[in-house]
This record gives sequence, C-alpha cells and structure tokens, in this order.
Amino acid sequence: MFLTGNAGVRLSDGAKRGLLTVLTVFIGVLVVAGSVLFLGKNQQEPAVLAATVIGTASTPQGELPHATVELSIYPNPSSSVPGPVPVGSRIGDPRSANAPSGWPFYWPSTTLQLPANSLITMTVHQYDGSTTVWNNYFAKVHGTVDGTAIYNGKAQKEIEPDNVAHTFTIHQYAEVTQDGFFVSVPMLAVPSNAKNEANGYPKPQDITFSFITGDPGEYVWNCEDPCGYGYVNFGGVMSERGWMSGTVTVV
Amino acid sequence: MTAVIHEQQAVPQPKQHGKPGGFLRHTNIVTGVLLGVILAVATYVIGGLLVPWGTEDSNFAQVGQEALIAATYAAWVIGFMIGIGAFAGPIRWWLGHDLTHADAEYMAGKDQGKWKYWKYTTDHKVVGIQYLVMAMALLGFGGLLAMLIRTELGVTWAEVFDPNFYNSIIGTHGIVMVIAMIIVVAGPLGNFIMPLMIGARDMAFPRLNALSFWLLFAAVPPLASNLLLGGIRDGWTVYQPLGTQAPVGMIGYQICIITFAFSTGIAGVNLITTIVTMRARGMTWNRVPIFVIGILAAAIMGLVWFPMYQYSQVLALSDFAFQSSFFIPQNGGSVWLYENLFWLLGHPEVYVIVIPATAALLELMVVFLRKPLFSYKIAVAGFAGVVGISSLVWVHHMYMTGWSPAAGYPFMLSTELISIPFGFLVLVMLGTIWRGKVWTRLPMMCVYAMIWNKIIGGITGVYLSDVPVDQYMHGSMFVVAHFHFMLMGAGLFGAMGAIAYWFPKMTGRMLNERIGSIGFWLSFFAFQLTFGSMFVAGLQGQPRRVLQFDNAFNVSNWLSTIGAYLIGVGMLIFLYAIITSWRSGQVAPSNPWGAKTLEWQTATPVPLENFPVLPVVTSDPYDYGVPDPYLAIEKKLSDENQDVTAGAR
Amino acid sequence: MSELAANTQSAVPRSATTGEPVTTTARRNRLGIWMCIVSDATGTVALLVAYVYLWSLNVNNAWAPPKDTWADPIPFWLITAGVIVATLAMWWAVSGIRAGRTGQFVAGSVIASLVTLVTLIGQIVQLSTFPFDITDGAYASATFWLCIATALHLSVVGFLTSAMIGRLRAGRITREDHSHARLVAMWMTWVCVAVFAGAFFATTLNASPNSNSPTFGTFQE
Amino acid sequence: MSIVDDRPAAGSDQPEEPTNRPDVTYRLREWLSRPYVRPILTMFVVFCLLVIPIGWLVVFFMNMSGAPASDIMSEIEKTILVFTIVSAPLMAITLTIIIYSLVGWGRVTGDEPPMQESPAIRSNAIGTYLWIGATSLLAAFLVIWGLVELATITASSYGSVSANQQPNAVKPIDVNVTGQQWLWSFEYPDQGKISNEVLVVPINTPIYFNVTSVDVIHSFWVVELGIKIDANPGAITNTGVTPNKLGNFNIRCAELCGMHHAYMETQIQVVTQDQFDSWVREMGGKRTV
Repeated sequence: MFLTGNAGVRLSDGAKRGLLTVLTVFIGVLVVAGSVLFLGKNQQEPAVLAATVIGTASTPQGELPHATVELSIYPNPSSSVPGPVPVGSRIGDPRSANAPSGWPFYWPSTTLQLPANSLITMTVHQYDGSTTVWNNYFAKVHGTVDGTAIYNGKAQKEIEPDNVAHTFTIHQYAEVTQDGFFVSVPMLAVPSNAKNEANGYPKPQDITFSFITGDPGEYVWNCEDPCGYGYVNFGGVMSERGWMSGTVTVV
Repeated sequence: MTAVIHEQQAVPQPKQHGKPGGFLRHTNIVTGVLLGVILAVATYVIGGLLVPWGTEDSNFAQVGQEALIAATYAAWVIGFMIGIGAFAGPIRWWLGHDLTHADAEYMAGKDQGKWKYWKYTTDHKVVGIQYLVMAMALLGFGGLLAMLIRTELGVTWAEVFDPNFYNSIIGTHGIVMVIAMIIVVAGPLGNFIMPLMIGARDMAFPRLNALSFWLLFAAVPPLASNLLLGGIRDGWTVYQPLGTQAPVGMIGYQICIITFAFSTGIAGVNLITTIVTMRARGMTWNRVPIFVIGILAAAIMGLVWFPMYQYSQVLALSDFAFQSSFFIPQNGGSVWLYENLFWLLGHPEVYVIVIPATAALLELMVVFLRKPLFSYKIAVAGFAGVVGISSLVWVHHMYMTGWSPAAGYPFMLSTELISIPFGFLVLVMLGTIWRGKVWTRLPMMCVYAMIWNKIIGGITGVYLSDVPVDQYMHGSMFVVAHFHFMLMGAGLFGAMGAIAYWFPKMTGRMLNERIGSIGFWLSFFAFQLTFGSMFVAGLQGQPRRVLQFDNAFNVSNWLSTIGAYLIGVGMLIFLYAIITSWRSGQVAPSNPWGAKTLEWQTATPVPLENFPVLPVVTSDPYDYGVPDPYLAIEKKLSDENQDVTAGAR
Repeated sequence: MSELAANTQSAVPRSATTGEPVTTTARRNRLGIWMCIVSDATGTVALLVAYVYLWSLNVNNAWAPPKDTWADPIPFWLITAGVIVATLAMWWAVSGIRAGRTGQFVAGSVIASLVTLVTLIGQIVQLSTFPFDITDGAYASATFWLCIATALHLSVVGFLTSAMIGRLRAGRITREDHSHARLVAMWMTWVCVAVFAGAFFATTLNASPNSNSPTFGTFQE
Repeated sequence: MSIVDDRPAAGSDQPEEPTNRPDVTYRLREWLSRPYVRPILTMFVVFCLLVIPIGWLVVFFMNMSGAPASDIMSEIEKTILVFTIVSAPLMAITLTIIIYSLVGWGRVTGDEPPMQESPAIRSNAIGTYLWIGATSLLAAFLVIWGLVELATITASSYGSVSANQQPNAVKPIDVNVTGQQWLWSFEYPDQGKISNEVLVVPINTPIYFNVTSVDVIHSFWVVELGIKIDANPGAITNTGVTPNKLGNFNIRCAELCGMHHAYMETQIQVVTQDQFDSWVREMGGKRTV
C-alpha cells in the first residue's frame, strides 16, 4: 500500500488519513454511478419507432403535416415474430422469464416518436383474441379526429366491450398550463374460432385512426384491457414496458 | 461476593455429552449458508419436477410458481438456521442434555478468537458487535438505494430507471432502512451495553440472543433478492391488493418480514426479561440508567405489536401464493383490513426507532454536561406515556383512506395527546442542558442535532396530526420529509451519537473525532437542505413515490438531490472514521469520559463474564455536579430574612 | 449479603449452566414464557380481527362460501376439548412431581402427549375435509387460517409434552427443580384459550350481518 | 474496583431547602438579575418573531400552483397559520436554550473529562409545571381547533352524507369517480350518464363525489381544491367540494398504484354554469334541471 509511505512517499499521518477519506468517498461515488449506469433503463427499452411524414393534410385545425405509424399486436412470440426481450433477462422475474409463450405485445416497438402539431394516422394489425374490459369507457373511441376509428374499413365510435382485445391509450402527463393529450382506441378482437394461417397467426383485424399531436412533450401510453395475469390480470405484460405499454415522445 | 465464581465450580455438573459445545463445535456461518442454499435449490428443483415448467393457467401464468418460490425462500431460512446450529438447543432440551458450565462457556465464545463472530455465539458482547456490523451494512445498502432514488428525481427531464424498477427501489429502500433503524441502537447497544449497565453477566437467555441475530441474518437475503425477482413494486408498506399483482420478488419481502418479526419478538423477550430480572443488587427501579428504561420501552412495543405486521404478511403471502382472499375485494377481502393490521405495528414501530436513540442521548448528556439528569421521573413518565399512547394512534396513517371518517375525531385526539409525553423528554433534555458547561465532543454535538431535528419534525408533525391539513399533505412529499426528520434526523443522528459514545467500550479504541465530526456535520447540514426542499416540493403538491412530475417541482427536487449526495459523502466520511478507528485507533482507557454508569467501571476490553465480581449499586448513576451556587445565595438571603423578622419581633 | 449466605447454605439446587439457584432461573424463565404468550396473543388477535372484520364487512357480498356450505361446528369443539384435556393432564402431572409422585408425572405427561397427538391428527383431518377450498371467499380463507394456527400451536405443544419423559430420565425434572414442566403447562393453558377463541368465532359468526355491500367496481349499493 | 459502590447518595451534596423563603416578587427579581436570564428572554422573543412567519411561508409554497379554489382549501391554510403561531413559543424556547447553552454557560474542550462540574440541578418544580402546562395547553388547543375544523370541513365536503340529504339550497351535482390503473374516469349519473376523462364542473355548485376503484387502491387528490379521498376496490368513499374559482386545476393520484402511478394525473376544469350546460349537451347528455 503506497500510502503507508514504504514506497518512498513520506506522508504525515493527517495527510494519509485525509487521502484515505477522499478515497473512501471516491469509491462510494463510483459505486453509485456504476449502479445507475448498470441498472438504468436505456438498454432495456425497445428501439425508438419514429412516425414517417408523408406530406400534409387538411384538418379541423387547418393544414398540418401528416405522418403515419404502423403497429401490430401479436398474441405471443413465434419464429416469425421474436417479440420483445423477455423481462426475465432484464430483472430475472421467473414468471416473465418462463411464461412469455402467452404474452401479447405491440410490435415492432412500444417506444414511439411523433412530430409535434401534426396529424398522426396510426394503423394497427390486431392478431389477438378478446378479453372483457373492466370499464366500458375504454370500449369507446376517444380523442381521435372525428371521434371514430376505422375497423376493417368501417368507421365506428365504439365496439362491444366483450369484443375488445386491447386498447391503445395515450394519457396526458398533465401540466395545468398545457391542455391534455388523451387518445384511447379499443382494438377489435379476432373471433375465437378463427384458424391460424401460415405464419402461425389468424387473419388480423385492421384498425386505423388519426389524432392530432400538440406541443412537444413526454407522454406514456398503455393498454387498458386486462390481458396480463395476477390480480385483475394487470400484472405481467400489463405492467411491463415493451409489451403492453410504452412511451410517446412528441418532438 | 467473590463466592459467585467459586460456587459455579461447586455446582455438581451433569454428564458432559461429547466435547464442550457438542454439535455447535462444527457449525458456523459457512455451514449455515451452505445448508441454506442446498436446501433452497433442492426445494426449487423438486418443486419444479412436481409442477413442470410451461404448465400455465388460462392467463399463461406459471401454475404454482408463487408457492414454489415461497417454499424455496422458507427452505433457505430453515436450512440456514439448521446449518448455523440453531436447532441444537431445542433438541438437547428435548433429550434432557442441558448445557453444562463448560458447554455454556464454549458457546459464549471462550478462547475462540475472532472466529467466534462467525458462529452461533451466545455472549452478549459478540452479538452486539454482530448487530452493529449488520446495521451498518443495511444502512449502506439502503443509502445506496436512496442515492438511486434521488438520481431519478434529480433527472427531471427523463426516466432514468424503468418505472417498475424505480418502484421496487423505493420499496426496498424503505423497508431496509426501517429494519436498519429498528436494530441500529437496540441491537448493538441494547445487547452489548445494556447488560453491562445493569451489572449482569450476560442476557437472560443467551441462546435466544444468538438466535435473534441469526434470524435477522437469514431474513436479509430474501429481501435483497427481491430486486432480482421483479421487485416489490409498491413501497415499503406494500398495500394490498397491489402486492398480489407484483412478481414473485414480493415473496422475498414477505418471508423477510415474517422471519424478522420472529427475530424482533425473541430479542424483545430477552431484553425485557434481562432488564426486569437481572439488575445488579441495589439497582432499584429509580436507580436504573435511563437508557435501560428506553430499551425496555422499545422492547415492549416491539414485542407486543410486531406480530400484527407479521400476520399481515402471512395473510398477504397466503393471498399471493395460495389465492386465498383476505385482501382481494372480489372474493370478500378488504383493503382496510391490511391497512389496519399494518399500521397497528407501523406506528409503534416509529417509536421503537426513536425512543432508544433519545434515551441513549439522555444517558450521555449528563456525562458531557457534568450535571445530573433533570427530573428522572419525568423522563420515565415520558417513556411510559409514549408506550401507552403509541398503540392508540395508528389510524392517523389512515385519515384519507375513507375507513370510517368518524374515526378521525378520536384518533386526532390521541395523536395530539402523544405530544405531551414526548414533550416530557424534550423537557428533560432542556433541563439537563440548562446552565450546564458543555464538553464539546462529538457525541454531545449529536444531542444538539437531534433536538434541532426534533423541533422541525415536531412542528410538521403537528400539521400532519390534524385531519383537515392532512387532507392536503397526506401522500405528498411533505410526509416523506417529515418522517425522515423523525427517523433519520432524530433516530440516525441519535444513533451516531450513541455509537460514538460507546465506541471505546465496544471496540477498545477511541473514535477519530476529527474525521468523524467532519462527516457528521456535513451530513447534518446536507440533511437540512435535502429534506427542507422536500418539504417545499410536498407543499407545492408533489405526490410520494413518483418518478416524473410537473416542472413546477423541478427546483426543489434538484436542491434535494444535491443535498442527498452530500449526505452520502458525509456518511462515507463518518463510516471511514469508524473503520479506521476500529482498526488502528488510539487505545481507549476503561473510562475515557469519566462516566459513572456501571459499564464504564469494568475493564476494556470487557472480560468474558463482564465483572470479576458483581457490583452492588447504592445510588443512581447521575450524581454529577456541584451544589447550585444560587441555592446557597438564596439560603443566605432567607437567613437574613429570618433575622429581619426576628428583629421586628 | 445475608441473602447470599442464605443461598449458599440452603438446599436449593443450582443451575449447572450459570451456577445460580434454580429458583432464580425458574423465575426468569417464567417471565420469558409470559412474554412469549403476550406476543403470540397479539398474533392470534390479528387472525381473529381478520375473521370478525371481514365477517362484518362482507365486501362484494363474497364472505359466504359457495352455496353457504359453512364448516361443521362439531370438529372445532372436539379439538378444543382435546387441548383442554391435554392441559389438565399436564397440570395433574406437575402437581404429581411437586409432591414427588414420579409415577403420576409420567402418567400425566404421557396422557398429555397422546391426547395432543390425537388432536393434532384430528385438526389435520378437519383441514383436509372442509366442504370448501381456501380460495372460496373470505370466510373460507379466515377459517382455514384459524385452523392452521391451531395446528401450529398443537405441534409446538406436542414437542414440549413429548420431551417430559426424556427430561425426567435425564434427571432434569426433579421434585426440587420441576420448573420446566410448569412452564409447559403454562404455555398449554394459553393454547387452550387461543384454540377456544378460534373455535368460538368460527362456529358462532357465520352469516354476515351486512347484506347491502356495494358490488365491486360499480356504484350500486 | 471496589465491590460496594461507596458513592454518596443522590443529592446529599446540596444544602437543605431554605426555610421561610423571601417573598415571590423578591425571588423573581433575584432570578431576573441572574446574568443569563435577560439574554435568554430576549432571544426567546426574537425567535418567536422569527418562527411565526414560517406559517406564511408554508402557505406561500402551497399557493405556488394557484391560490385556493375552494373554502376547504382556505380553511386548511388558515389552520396551518394558526398552528404555526400557537406552537411558535415552544419552538422558540427550545431553540433559545440549545443555542444559548453553546455560548452562554461556558464550554469545555480537551480529551480529559472536565474537572469543573456544573450545578447539580435535579429538578425544578416551577420550570416543570410551566413546561407541562404549556404543552398540555397547546395540545388541548390543537385538539379543540382541529375537531372544530374537521367538523366544518366534513360539513362543506358532505363527509359521508349522501347527496340527496344535503342541506344546501343548490342541488349538488353527483360525480362517480372511477380510479383504475392508471387513469381516472368521471361519470355524471344525473346528466344522462355521460362520462369523460377530464372533470368538468360548474363554479359555485356543490359537487358530490362517489369514489371507487376497479383494481388497486388509488387516492383521488384535487390539489388546489384541497380534497383527497382514497379510491378503494370493493368500497365506495365519498367527499365533496364547492369550487369557487374558474380555471384548470390538478387531479393527482396520491397512493402508489403500480407502473404508471406517476402519470395518473388529469385536470379539473371549473367553468361557468352555461359553459357546463353546453358541454353536457355536446357530450350528448341531458341538461341539469
């Protein structure tokens, strides 16, 4: 130990103590910084999926840039669709590590990035079966341009509560100053008797809806239809980013 | 009196079964951990065979997964306790092979050097040191988690951690710190110092003493492992039914609490029995050092109320692993049942933390002021009052739950009444300080720190005890800042003072006060910054346990985070002072402070049976000080007065 | 000093472990057992509170088991009777050893052990033959846990009583020093109270008094 | 070490209590003449004056996100001011004594136990009675004030009295609040069961909330209006408020409820009666009668 002074460096007792104190603090700082970097979520969230701008569109708020996003909801991973990293490999939850076979998820990503003050048209291909929503409020369409969503070409204001597979629900991260950003669209379920096709999934339901983004900000979205497990089926996928919930960054 | 030792040899010894110590000669922490891990793995594998992987219920959850994990954790605890040798005692009792004197001496760690700290050693001094190290380790772990929390809250523009992981961090930080604070004074000092203080040779039940520590040791790994198993995602209170939604990490928490409750209960039995039955001859109840009274009070509260918490976790585990329905409303469970069971311990537990620290500081004040304790009886009355009322105030944690709004009236009453006995303790502190010459050493500085923090914690507590105000502040950062002022500001800074005071007796070396004070004062002032600005955040309306919030709260959170980092630095410096002094500090005389309590009258390091001969007490340990000069003046005045009246006659 | 002198001269045997008079250690142990009883009582109260509170609330009208199949009261009272008999036998044994009648002590403790064993088996049978499962609503859960607690109490008692013979033969229980036997009897007396309370609530409080509790997740009362 | 502790018995080194003492005023003057008394009294007064403003500081911070928007909130802030003022003296005397003792009565440093000892004051009847009297009075005042305030607030937030039994002239508007992971939704049963995720209410009209949850415990906190009640699964809790200020205010969840607890926020929009009626109409509900 060089501080003992054998290595030619002669240090007074006080100076030695001082140095060792600083060293202790330094080690502590390293430990904290290391844990933050190691446990931080950056490498844990799926890659960003940015909306592709395809020109402009006329909206109630006049002429706005127009962008589109395309998502799919798969009932479970398969050879063709690997699905997100099982949470288990991140935080070692045996249940999620051992039971992804039945875990539905949004694909290709749940980390969305949308342009600010523009019209967003989102298309979702929904491959999953139905579960009943707890609150019929989420079987209705909210926050889209004309309050409707297009289900397989047919515009509807709401769908059967028993026929909801999932919902896509952005909710505001409220500042009193900024007005809310709330979009909630129920996803139509595929009939239970539908038979699987070559890719191992049934014929999807196509849902399309448009909404207008406001000023830049950070928002979160999640599914409001109980499709996980645990108490009221809100454990598991329902409580994991990358599966049934994610973030929306408006830039 | 020297006869005592002689008699011990005179006592006819029963047949010695094997070498002294018997089975315990072969057990130590290594065998314990080995057996615990082996048993846990075996349980997990065998259970996995019974319920093969991929067996999923309609929701694609692993069938029987929770029960399996619960069994695994239980297997760890039981295996460890077998391996450390905890069951040797009961089996010997069952066979009638009670301990001979030789056995007892071996188990007390006679002639085993440092190795005795890693064994099922019954000597109260060994257990005290074990508790001290364990408490410091837990504080370090909890402190690291605190740094992570403040990092997340300081980075106001983005999420640093996954929200679930953040929730797990705050939960784990909470419960780790609560456990650490419960043991940090009553563990090391209650075990090491208290028996010396009352002039006993050991605790009443030495083997239970070792048992209580090793149960605590066995309880920690399940708790820490919850972070690897999905975490406890709902704070240290783990309100149900959110708990039943969490991943299996929750079971780690529940097994930890169930085990820790056994540990606390056993320690409580031991402390109470020791204090009541083992005081030195002549130590009547009005001569007992006040610290002992404080430990007694804490032990009583822990012993009586901890089972409530324990059973709340037993029932929660039953809900989680076996789908029973104590807290599942669909099946007739009630969320209010959990809240009541939890807070029935949850509030007394606050006093279990604060009371021993307060009592320790009362004990050392007299030494550094060279004054007797101001009205001992009032202090005892204060402790008694707190113990009495503490069991009648738990609902003030539930004002806003909607559980019987009418209950707000009586419980607001009891909550504000408890400030009177607590005021007694402040009176004793102030009365002792009054007109005293302060010997400015580190332990005494902790007294000032504690009184200051208690003032702030007290006034904010006055706000929170009031239902209408609580209607705004409940569940906000204000509450967090308030109980940190009580638990950390009063509890931890008090504990630092107490440990600094008894450090020479426990380790045989003086604490390096230069470095120690730097760390102490840095953390004290940083503490004010951290939680002062946290008060502001709460008043502005920031809820607890959020990882993102309105920009309105940014500034106060930035300040709070800076302060938290500084606390961390200060604590590290203090820790360094402790470690370096322990290893190479200047050797301490047997009574460096010139104190009059019994623990300072015996040698340092303390011999195996504490006292060569048991002392006899003839007065209370507080007769410091010189006659009050003003009394003499008054005497003179009154005498003159007498003459005057005489002359008039 | 005089007291000490008395100790040295008197015939009171001394604990081999600490060299104190066994009367001293006996007093100490008795206080310890009282403390254990206090602590265990709080736990038992927690279970009873859970039972009564859920019974009184009847959340979501889900207190009652399916088709109101309440548990049969008889087994509860049989088990309570068993515990009480065992305890009386133990006290009888203690009075025997106190008077130096070793035979009575042996007989009493053997009876106590056997009765406890039978009661424990009975408790396990009851647990496995309930007309409902632990998942069938709050009543089922609460009743199951009351009985599990009884089973745990009984197994502890079984361990204690079965040790008596061995300790007698090892000379640890004598006419002068029979405190451990008394402690066991004290503990068993408390277990009687706990078991009785559980049986009382589980058999008397069945149908919930609250019939108009709100339906889960709605605003209809 | 001596076996038998031969320390003198407690207090034996003090002179016996003086007989027929001088009269009270004389002793008071004697006490006031002691060197440390006047500074302490001055410090006490100063600290009192310093402590009291804390109350306004607290209220100032509470108002940073907007002034009180209901009588309840005003009552809460009044209570805080009063409590600060009444507990100021106790805080002040404590502060005074600890600070003065650091400077006023002499300090000893050094590693050896100090030789010179302090006066052996084991008790002081007057001081003790004063302190206990003061704390008890304070506690009594807090209790009485708190009970009265609680009664007032319970009345104006309708405690647990159902809406149709309210003694108000204006008929309250019922709102069914449903908390769920991680959103609030509000249903207006009397306005044709319309529902919305933002709470829109008319000004100066009593609003009566029925609160429940469909999953875990949430806590319904309307910040600037100063009301808070848990949303419990399997139970309905009630509260109410009369907003008296137009504008948008925060609604937050104050009980940890899972992953997105931090994001479980929405707004309450206090509007005029006409705006409210038109809003109800466009939501497809029927007008309030």
